[in-house]
Amino acid sequence: MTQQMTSPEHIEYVLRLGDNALILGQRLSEWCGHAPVLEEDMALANMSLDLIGQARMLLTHAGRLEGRGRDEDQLAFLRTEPNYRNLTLCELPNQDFGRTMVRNFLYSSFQKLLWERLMTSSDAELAAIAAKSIKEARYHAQHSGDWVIRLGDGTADSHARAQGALDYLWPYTAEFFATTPVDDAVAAAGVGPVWSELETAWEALVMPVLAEATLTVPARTPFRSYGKFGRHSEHMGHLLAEMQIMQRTYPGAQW
Amino acid sequence: MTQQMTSPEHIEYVLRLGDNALILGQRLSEWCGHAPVLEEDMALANMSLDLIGQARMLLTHAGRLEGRGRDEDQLAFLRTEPNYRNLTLCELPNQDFGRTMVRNFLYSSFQKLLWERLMTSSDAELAAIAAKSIKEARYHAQHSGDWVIRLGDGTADSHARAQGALDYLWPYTAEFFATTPVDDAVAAAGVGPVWSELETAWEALVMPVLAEATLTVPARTPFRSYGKFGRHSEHMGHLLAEMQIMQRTYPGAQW
Amino acid sequence: PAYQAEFDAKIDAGGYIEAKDWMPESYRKTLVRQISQHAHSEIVGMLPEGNWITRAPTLKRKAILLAKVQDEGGHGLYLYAAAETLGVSRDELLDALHSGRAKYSSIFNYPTLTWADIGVVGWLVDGAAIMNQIPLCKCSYGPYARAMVRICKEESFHQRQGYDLLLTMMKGTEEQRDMVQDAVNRWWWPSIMMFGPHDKDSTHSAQSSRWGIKRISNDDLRQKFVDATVEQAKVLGVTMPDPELKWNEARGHYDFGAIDWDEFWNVVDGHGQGNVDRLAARVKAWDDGAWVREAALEYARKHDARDSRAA
Amino acid sequence: PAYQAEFDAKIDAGGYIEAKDWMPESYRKTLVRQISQHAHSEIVGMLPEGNWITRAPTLKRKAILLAKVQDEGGHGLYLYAAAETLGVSRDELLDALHSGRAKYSSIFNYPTLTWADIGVVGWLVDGAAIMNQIPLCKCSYGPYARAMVRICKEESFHQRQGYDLLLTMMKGTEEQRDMVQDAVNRWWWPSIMMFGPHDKDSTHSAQSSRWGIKRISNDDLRQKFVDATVEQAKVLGVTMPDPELKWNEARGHYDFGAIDWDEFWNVVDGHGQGNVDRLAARVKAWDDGAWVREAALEYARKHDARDSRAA
Repeated sequence: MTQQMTSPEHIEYVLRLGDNALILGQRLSEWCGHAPVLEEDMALANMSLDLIGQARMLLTHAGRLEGRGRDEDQLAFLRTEPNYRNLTLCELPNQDFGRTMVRNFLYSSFQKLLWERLMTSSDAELAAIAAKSIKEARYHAQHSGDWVIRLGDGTADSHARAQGALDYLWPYTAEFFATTPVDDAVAAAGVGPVWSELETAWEALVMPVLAEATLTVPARTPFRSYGKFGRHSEHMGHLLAEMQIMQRTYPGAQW
Repeated sequence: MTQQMTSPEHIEYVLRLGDNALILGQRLSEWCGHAPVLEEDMALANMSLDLIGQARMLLTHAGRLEGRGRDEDQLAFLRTEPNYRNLTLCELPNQDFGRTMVRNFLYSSFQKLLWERLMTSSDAELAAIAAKSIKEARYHAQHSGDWVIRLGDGTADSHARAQGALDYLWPYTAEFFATTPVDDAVAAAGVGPVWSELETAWEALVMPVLAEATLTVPARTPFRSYGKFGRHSEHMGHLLAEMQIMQRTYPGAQW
Repeated sequence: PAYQAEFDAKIDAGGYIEAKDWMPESYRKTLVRQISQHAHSEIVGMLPEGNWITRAPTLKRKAILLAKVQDEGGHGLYLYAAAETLGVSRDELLDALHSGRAKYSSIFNYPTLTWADIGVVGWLVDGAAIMNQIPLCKCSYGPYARAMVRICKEESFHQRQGYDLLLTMMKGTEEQRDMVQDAVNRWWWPSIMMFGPHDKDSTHSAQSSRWGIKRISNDDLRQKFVDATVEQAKVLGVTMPDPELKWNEARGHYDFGAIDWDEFWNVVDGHGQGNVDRLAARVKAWDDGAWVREAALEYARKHDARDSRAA
Repeated sequence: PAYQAEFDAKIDAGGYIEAKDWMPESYRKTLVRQISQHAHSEIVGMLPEGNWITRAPTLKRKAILLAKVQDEGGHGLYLYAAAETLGVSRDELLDALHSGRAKYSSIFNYPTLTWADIGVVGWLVDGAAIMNQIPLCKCSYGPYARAMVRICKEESFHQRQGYDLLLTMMKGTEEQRDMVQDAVNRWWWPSIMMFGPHDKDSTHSAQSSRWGIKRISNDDLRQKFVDATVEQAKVLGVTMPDPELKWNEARGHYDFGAIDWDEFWNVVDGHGQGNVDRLAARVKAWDDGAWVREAALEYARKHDARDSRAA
């Protein structure tokens, strides 16, 4: 299993990808049975399922790269908060359907670019995961983008809610592109792109949709979030308490 | 420590008292920083604190009666759901301030009667706890009763909310008075009253206040809840996940 | 009357009535009631299982549960679509649900208290549902029959997954086995009540049977379910909470104890706070989503308008 | 002018100005701003600590934390009452907070991420607050000074409890010690920023000092805090995240590294999502509670009316 290219940075990079999928998948699963229309109940469950599926592959792969015998569930359920490497954006509460869709759009647009690049990863397993995941990311970006447009260019109320969601979430997207030595090392090994390189392409994807949605893109502020560095928001602990409780309560049990 | 009178029923009876205080105390603590006025932020924190204080004494006592070396924290944080013996009413979500106050009123009126009777318990420790706790229960009943009246006899909106809260909560009060062999055994040993005996006195306490609040008392239905028998509502598991997470994650650590 | 004769003949020949065909008003009404009740059950049924998605103990089980709940949403969709062929809109049907006029299967008012409940719901509740539904795959109304074929296929997959979950737990620790037994104790009686009142107390059966909407009697289906399930319980290593349950050699069936119909009717009549909570959750989802539905309509209206101006 | 002279004389003699006394408008305004900002800080400050009440690891710690957060509410009450003696209502002040016009201490915009944060907030944040507040116990405005006496007493109790929590954790497992160190790393710099800009960059200090509202300079208080806290850190066994921190024999003080004032102003100016979340939580509590406040007013109105009719 590609042992020759394994480095701590490589492992962390894969974990970060896995944690994004895991944590956003967890959030989306909270919608189950509570969406505005039945079709969206199914779409949200479906997207959650795609992300949990990605998380399973990625965490399994990270565990193998790590070589300490941790499987997908040990990684998903038995780490403490600072060891999760997901983007802060993924852990924020769903709030309403508008915020959920704007987040999905901002995130899956980014993910689409990432998987595209990762399809040519020197890590063959990661490349295979990317080839599968890119189709899902495309669908997520399409689905959420359609909603961003409908909500932004819908009623006055939906416009205000969509704009509020964008204002709230936008500052967290700076974290996508924050530079880190992990990315440099991984890029040097041909494993994956430096995320900061994707900023222009990402803006080229999201700006036209936000414009069509008649939404105003907020100015960048100095605010920075640090989830991918292991420093999360106050929301993360509550999410983990719920997600981890079974594995924490029954250590070692098989389910 | 009153070893001669200890029986499984005695232990369960004390646990039930402790769990009521623990679980309602936990619920009330969720209000912290979110109440309608600052005075109520403080009152809710204060009532939560009283209940957590009662829980500490009662669970410590239950642990001693049990004689298996479990302290208040092991009992509070390391049991599984069916081993908690609180009334279902205590674990229901707070919902709005109205439901929180109606619940506090229904519960603390009952608690007042219970502590009165327990002051003469043959279990000297329990009698001492009752002597301290009755003052708190009186204050809780007074405070929440005042709010029930103000909300019930306030605006049309507040009346509707208070009535909705009463309609929702009332069916759960039947559980207060459900008969159980535990009570019979405990009463026979002079430890405490059979709870079903308190129904008339409880109604005499709550009915005049509900009438003054211009609220309509719902008819009794065949619905029964079973929290005190260890069968809880769907809400309990979520409450426990949050409450237990630290002890579950760091077993054996000192804090 | 000519229409009626044609309809009767088609029914008697075991043929399918289609949406465009003439049908008696009472047939239409009965079908709308039955199909919508079934649809409502699917979407309310997402709630007790949804309650455990965020706490599923492994990622694999989380994925399986998500997929299952998603399937239930899908069943709701097919069934609302089948009901719509009879001239009622999904919104009207949902309004009847939200206002409490329409019923759904009261089994979903029971709470899911532990992870084992997820397995037991799959095994017993889906198991009973399949038993009820298989005959409907051949029911006289075409759109309903076709929806049921698809649903039954998925339900039996869910049942096997539930059973597999329980098998895994039964091979685990004593705590896990106790959890399974406790869940079986809570769900067994409600499951066998899913077949409805005894035949002698059942109101709709004769007419429904004539129409091929209800081909096998409540008691026969219940017996079939008990017979099949008790054998599965043995393999699993759990016991049903019924001391009177035992094989009757003469009948060639399992005998079982008397059903507590008071409990059944209490739950059906909504004297359960489960009913209040489930309905409140559905109503809240619907109300919270109103602005989204309005936005979608308004967007479509605006863009249709623009498109026609452009044309 | 006669009033002004009398006021100045009282200030110079170290006496107290009371609510009924004449005072310059700018004195009144400065006090309202300072007291209300302090009051807002107390109630916003309930949120980061409130975040951990439901997850406190022991019942004893849960009770201590509840009592502490309750005390903070109490401080808010004393302070709003002190501000009210200057002719503004609590509702006006809260409106200024909710609309974003009024400030509160930006330290409370930082998240509490682990249980160790609860200890570190007590030790460092309350410690810095006390250092800032002790001089105010002798400030020239009587109602404010008296509120501060009571507050300082309780704050130093909280600080000791926070320190005790950390001592317990430092005696625990390596994981617990790491948690404490991580919390110290995150809170150290924000804590020393609590003393505000350097004296040379501070705008209000001269006038405030003349009025006895601000008796010791930002930099002096900060130095005092650093000197005291570094010694406590040694006992605890944690290190501050500042490589330049070291004892300066000549000065008789600890030297420390340069403060990142960009970070400070970003947080003060609300370029932190912490600010957005905290304010949203307060506004939501206030809006959700509107019906309760209205009900209480309406009840009082009705019953006053009834009482006067009866009289």
